[in-house]
Amino acid sequence: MEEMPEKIEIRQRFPEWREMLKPVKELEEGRTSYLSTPKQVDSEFFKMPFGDVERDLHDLKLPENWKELFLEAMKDTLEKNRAFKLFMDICVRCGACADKCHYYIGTGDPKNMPVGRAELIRSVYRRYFTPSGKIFGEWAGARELTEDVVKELYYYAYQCSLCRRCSLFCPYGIDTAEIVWWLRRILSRIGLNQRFMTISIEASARTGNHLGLLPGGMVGAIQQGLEELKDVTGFDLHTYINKKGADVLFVAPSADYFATPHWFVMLGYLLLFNELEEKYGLTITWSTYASEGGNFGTFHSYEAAQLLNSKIYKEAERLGVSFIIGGECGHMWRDKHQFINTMNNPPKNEEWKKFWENPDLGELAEGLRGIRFDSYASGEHGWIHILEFTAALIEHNKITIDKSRNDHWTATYHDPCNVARGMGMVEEPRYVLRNVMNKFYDMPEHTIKDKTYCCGAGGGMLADEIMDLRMRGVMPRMMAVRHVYKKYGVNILLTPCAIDKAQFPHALEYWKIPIEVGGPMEMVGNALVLTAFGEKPEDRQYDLRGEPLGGEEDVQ
Amino acid sequence: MAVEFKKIEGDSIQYIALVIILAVVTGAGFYAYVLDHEIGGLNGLSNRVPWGIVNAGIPYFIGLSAGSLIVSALAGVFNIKKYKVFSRIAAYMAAAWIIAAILSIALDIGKLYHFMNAVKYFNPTSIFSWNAFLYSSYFVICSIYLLVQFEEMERATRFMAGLAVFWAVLVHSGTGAIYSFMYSKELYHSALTPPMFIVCAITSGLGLLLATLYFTFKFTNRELDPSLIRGLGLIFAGLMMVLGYFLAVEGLEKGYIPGLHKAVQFVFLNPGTGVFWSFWLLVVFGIAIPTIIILYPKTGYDLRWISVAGILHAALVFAERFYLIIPGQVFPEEYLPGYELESLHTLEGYVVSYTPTIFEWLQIIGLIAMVYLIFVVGVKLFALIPERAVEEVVEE
Amino acid sequence: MIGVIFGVIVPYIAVAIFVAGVVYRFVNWANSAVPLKIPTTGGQQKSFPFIKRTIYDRFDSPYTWWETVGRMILEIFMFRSLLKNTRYYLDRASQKDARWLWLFAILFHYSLLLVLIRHSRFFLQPVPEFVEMLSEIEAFKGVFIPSVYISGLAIVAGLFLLWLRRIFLSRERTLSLPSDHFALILLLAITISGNIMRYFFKADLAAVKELLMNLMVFNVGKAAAIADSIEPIFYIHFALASFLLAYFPFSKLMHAGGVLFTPTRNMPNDNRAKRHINPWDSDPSVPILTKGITVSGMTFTSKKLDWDTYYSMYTDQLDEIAESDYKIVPEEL
Amino acid sequence: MYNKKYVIPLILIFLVGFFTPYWYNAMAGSFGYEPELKKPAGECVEDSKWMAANHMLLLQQWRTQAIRHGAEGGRIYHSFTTGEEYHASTNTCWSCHDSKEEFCDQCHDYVGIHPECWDCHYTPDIEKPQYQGTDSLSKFFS
Amino acid sequence: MMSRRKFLILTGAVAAGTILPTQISAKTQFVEAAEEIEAKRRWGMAVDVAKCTECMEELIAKTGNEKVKPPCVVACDKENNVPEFKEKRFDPQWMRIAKLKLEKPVNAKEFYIPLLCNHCEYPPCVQVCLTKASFKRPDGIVEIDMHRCIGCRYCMIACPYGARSFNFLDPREGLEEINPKVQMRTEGVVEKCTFCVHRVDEAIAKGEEPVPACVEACHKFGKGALVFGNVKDPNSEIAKILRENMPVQLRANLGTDPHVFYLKLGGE
Repeated sequence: MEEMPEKIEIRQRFPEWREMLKPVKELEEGRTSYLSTPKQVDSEFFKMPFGDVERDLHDLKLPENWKELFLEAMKDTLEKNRAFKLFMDICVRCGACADKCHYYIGTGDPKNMPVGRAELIRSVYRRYFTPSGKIFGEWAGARELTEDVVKELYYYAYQCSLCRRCSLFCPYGIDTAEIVWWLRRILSRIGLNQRFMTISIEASARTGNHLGLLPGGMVGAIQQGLEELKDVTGFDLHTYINKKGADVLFVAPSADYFATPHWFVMLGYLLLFNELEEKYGLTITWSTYASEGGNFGTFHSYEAAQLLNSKIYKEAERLGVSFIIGGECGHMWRDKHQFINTMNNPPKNEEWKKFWENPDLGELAEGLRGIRFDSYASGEHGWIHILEFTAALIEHNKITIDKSRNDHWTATYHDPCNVARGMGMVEEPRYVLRNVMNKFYDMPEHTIKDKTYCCGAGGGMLADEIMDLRMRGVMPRMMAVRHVYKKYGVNILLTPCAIDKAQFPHALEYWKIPIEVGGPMEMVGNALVLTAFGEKPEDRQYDLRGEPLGGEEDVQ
Repeated sequence: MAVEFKKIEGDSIQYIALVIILAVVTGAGFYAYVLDHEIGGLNGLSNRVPWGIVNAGIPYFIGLSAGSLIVSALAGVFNIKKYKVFSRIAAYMAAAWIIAAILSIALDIGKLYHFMNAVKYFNPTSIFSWNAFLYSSYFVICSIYLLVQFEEMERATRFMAGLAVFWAVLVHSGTGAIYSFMYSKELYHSALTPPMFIVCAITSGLGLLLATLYFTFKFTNRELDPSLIRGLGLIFAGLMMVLGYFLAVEGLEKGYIPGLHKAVQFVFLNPGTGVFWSFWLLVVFGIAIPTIIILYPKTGYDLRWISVAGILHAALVFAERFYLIIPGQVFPEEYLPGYELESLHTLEGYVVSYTPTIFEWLQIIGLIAMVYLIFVVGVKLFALIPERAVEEVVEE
Repeated sequence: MIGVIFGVIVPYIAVAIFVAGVVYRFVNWANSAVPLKIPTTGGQQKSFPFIKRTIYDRFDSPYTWWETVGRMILEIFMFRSLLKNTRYYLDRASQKDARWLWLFAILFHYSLLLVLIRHSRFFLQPVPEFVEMLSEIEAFKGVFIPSVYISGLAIVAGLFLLWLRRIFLSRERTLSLPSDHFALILLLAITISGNIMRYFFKADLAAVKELLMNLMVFNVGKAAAIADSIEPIFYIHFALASFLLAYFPFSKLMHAGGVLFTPTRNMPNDNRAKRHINPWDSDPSVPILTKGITVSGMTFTSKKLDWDTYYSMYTDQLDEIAESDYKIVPEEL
Repeated sequence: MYNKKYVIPLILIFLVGFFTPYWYNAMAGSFGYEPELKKPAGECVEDSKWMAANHMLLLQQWRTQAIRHGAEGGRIYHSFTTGEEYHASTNTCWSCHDSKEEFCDQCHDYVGIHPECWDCHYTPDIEKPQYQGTDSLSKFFS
Repeated sequence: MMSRRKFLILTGAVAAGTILPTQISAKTQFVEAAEEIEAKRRWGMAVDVAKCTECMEELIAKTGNEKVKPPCVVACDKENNVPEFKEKRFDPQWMRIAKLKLEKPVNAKEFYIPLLCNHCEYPPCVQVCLTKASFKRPDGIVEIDMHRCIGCRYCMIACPYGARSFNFLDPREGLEEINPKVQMRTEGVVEKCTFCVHRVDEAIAKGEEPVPACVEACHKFGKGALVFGNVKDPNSEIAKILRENMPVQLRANLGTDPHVFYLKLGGE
């Protein structure tokens, strides 16, 4: 891992407009993502143009006709995506978005303002696609496309976590995430890709998940989870994988199989699934083929996103499930909510069709009758978030909860950006948390729900080489956490997002806030009483982290 | 840790219903005004009693505003830290009430679209002219005071608090002077009126604020420490007694002058008129009963009772305004001492009756609804209400 | 001569450019595809019935057509997104509501609307009653002679406030391009010249209306005659306004129309109920990358990702799973 | 073109909105309408072209003069154009322009302006009988 | 020529632009020492109560109407376009007759006096007017500038003589005849007696002695109880009358110094 930055000094610069049009001279260490090398990009599973060239940022080794390629790709983008074209045209540079970007707040770099970031490509657009830019040049805010400019575009396109916070505040809804996403696609056409992202995409295309976990490894991971659960609960639990004829396909981000604190969430899933199967007979299966909920393709390009998420509906169809439950992940839900059913054809198997004619869980397991999905979902999509699902179970009293088991936790909840702004799921997690624990407090209002701050590592920014940028970007979020930490004594930060869970432990350590990170499903797992196995509320002695239950003093 | 102010969510059915109801009532008030002016003569006024209750709204709303502001400034000027929790609500209400007062003038005057003349041609000998300036500057001061509070500028807040209190006193004395300097009406002319106005302003503003605070905290499910309210309640009760004292002195002085015996008898002892009832209801229900409620230990610590006292007093201060403005007009002046005079062609020389019509009441109620509409919308838009109002919040 | 050039020729050209330009921009935007349904959701989505969804959520995260229309209307008439604006205080590491920009923007845009409505009296005969009423109300009819129109002054104030922002706030200064200043200066010049004409150097309004009425019916000869009789001061205002009209479709001022097209706002958040079809990938049974993309004459094709390929790669492990009947149980220790 | 369902109506609305004057004036049948002023009986106090743009200032001067100064000084106006003296009163205007409808209203209606002068001031168009001085009271008292 | 016209344009424009009262420019341009001319005069009115009572008694006896309007009142109404409304509380009346009775003797005699604006030397209405719409001319006439009046009715409260009426209703509806020489009023402004200022100005311009309508009618159809004139001119009739009698002012104790004087209270 890259060294954590020693000290962060936020130096705000306000150059004049002419300066803003000139490409930056120095790409700062700790903010520059590594370029892909042939090894990752030229994989047969993720074939990208010009991936066979050894390049680095000092020597881009662009193809000879790179300028034409770039402009051609840009023209293609303008035709293929109205958002991109419109956002090139209608920005009035009012500045409302400026201090909404966590990277701008953290770095003070004017080109990190969402508008500044968009202007980088907008200036090229003006030069080559508008008459005024062609005639007035610099005075119309236009600039020539040079290698330095391309370098700069790469540099800043990979300093955006696609969190869409700027879009929320823009009076025209200009979504810098959309601009950056398509810009990254254009850059990939001349061979510039970020290393961290392409590695993951390639791995996911090949094995089904970003970690490159093979089927056996995945089984082993889940098996270990079941063993840990036996220690905690004393019951022999089980789960299914690749099982044809199961009712539900469950898809989680692959980090849940290994990483901490994701792991405890995994235990939470398993407890819930066992309880449901034992009590109601609802069978839920995992899949090794569709083993990744996350989709790093959504950080790269439309095509890459489609490549990765094409597997899941196919697997659902092959296994003959009725619907799909998705796990705790942030950008996965931007993808699974807004992209997947446009990019793919939904499953056509009989079970699926039949279920969605009357989407009542009672059709699958009689005891669950009454939980219906048709108020917001249809067979054209078929995905339910695990927290929505849990909220419905709690609302209909289908599971038994012992809140007091979470009394040693005082929690706050971080809304993942994509879940809040790309899906609109803000109340369900809170509903679940209020029902599974006694001490839950929200952060200040401008930092939660739709206005939530990014963790600073989304959108491909989880790469280790940009640790400085990550620690800066997470600063506003950490300040909000510190506020509730001081005010309510919060000792765990819950978030249903795999990237958050990977970023926050570092960030909390860096910003010196001594609290834990977890996911809401961990809290559900703690509080869930396995009544079907004959468990009594007082039976559980340890929580999923193996710490003894009973009183706050143990934790303090 | 400092007091934390927080906006309300404002998404419940009740909230939206409240906003709609208040908006409808406000609209009805303005519609009553339009009808009154389009059709003409729907009010109870006459050439003898040209100032009615819409005019009484001016001192009443100014009073509520000044009183509210003085509470708000308690924290800043007198450095009573524990009342800082209320300073934003109170200052915001003060600004809202002053809008109502200015609108009250606007609804009252006959040629609304001429009102810019008051700015264009300033008459230094006219108290009203000064007040027009004072009211608008007072609104500006209130707004700046609120703004520096929102920006958490400590020193500026204290300075503005001081300035605002000074201005509130000035504005209210000025308003009192409008009525008390009128030497042509025997029953108006009294040097006691301006100071009484200030006392009355604080009590009415405070009384209504107490109730507003109670209901606001109750409906937003926030914690409100009764001991804080109790402290304000005691100030409230004390000043109500001072007000009673002023009223007594003024009435007795008037009653001592033989030339005014008839008028005084008419005002205080003639149960057939609204003037009589406005005075005695004020004394009994507006001063005596609220004071007892606050001072009686069983009710004086109960927020519900305190708000009842506050509302009672604030409502009946309107009667006080009625009592202040109307008698001087309905009772005929003596043109030639010793002679009885009756006009053949107008109402001069007669005791004229003035009964406010529903259209006038609607205008006043509409303005009150408007203030609460501003308030209810304001607590959603601005961070006005503290998350919790308890004494130790500040001491930490 | 001035009259003929600026009173007849220039306005005809300007109007032609304006109309053609705006239509061209609309068509041009509409010619681009909307590949994905990507609303920015600012509130709670439509979900289970027991999840409370407030009135604000309906507009911030619309589910139905009507809710989406409501969102657009609030956006266009209330500048709702700007109203949500916050400011980040680096020194306090916290953020607060910042509504000044909203206030200035509302002040300017609504004044502009009023000013435009008032100007319609020069084009409409008879003058509609509501136009007269509006003018009388905002001028406090009778207070000043000639009437002082509040919107005419407010628009100048609003423009100055917006411009001062760009000049004095360092962040806004950094991101303002010459064209941003230019648009504001142009509008200021138009509004100020209009005010000067109204209050100081008067022009004969009846003649102005006669000119416009003749221009409208292409009565060029008569229009030219009238145009020459109007005071030159009028042509400063008129020529600048004509220029603005011609400049409008090709500048950022087109945000007025563009806001209607913005995909993050004008789409309902009903992805899970209704499938959105990507027009350039309408049958996505095979991912584009598997079909291959062509760049610079070379085609790049990724390997197929279907189950059979996958099975063939990891046959042993998958068979092992099948042997255990697809069930995972804890290992016996 | 995509989203024809929305874009085409939008373009139509824009065109209809922008060309409002056309259909509005067509419906009112007022294309190319111009006001026709009744020829006044005499010469105006000032140059008529100047008056067209500035008469409100002149009248405003007159009204302030007449009310606030009265007597000799206030009511006498020296014309710039003719150099003659005029009595500052609306009645002076009425001596040449004897119809409000055919003169004043023509332009005022044309540009949509309604001065409130006539709320109080007498116009020649008034319908009620005119008062003939104290002598006419003899019918009540004799 | 041109420069003067430009001057008018500019002064008008500046006045509108900077919200300065326009009379500044007016003074400099038109009125050459108008104040000096007028300051020589101070208008006042004297009422002979005995004659007035006589006239009223006769009139009441003749018509049998207790509330009959004598010639002066009718003339005032017609001359000044004072409207007539059924509802008394809204009915503006510039001049009206009041019945006066001493409280003391058991069967005191009733007298009649006209009440009208007293054109005080120190008018309270001018003192309190928010917009300087009520003003006192140098010649002592207290007038209302209807263009400025905002209808706040503060002057009505301040007036010790109840001389002012408010236009609650559109005054045109209460008019049967119109005197084109005097402008009408509009709804929402205050009005009162002006000593027939238009007649005064006209007479002065012609070099004649001004006579208000009420005085004219009083002499024509009544007993000649009203006398109008310049109290500063020692030779005027009113000066003579005031010298020879002991006039009474209404509410003199307020110090407003009214200029309507009542003579011979209690008869000859």
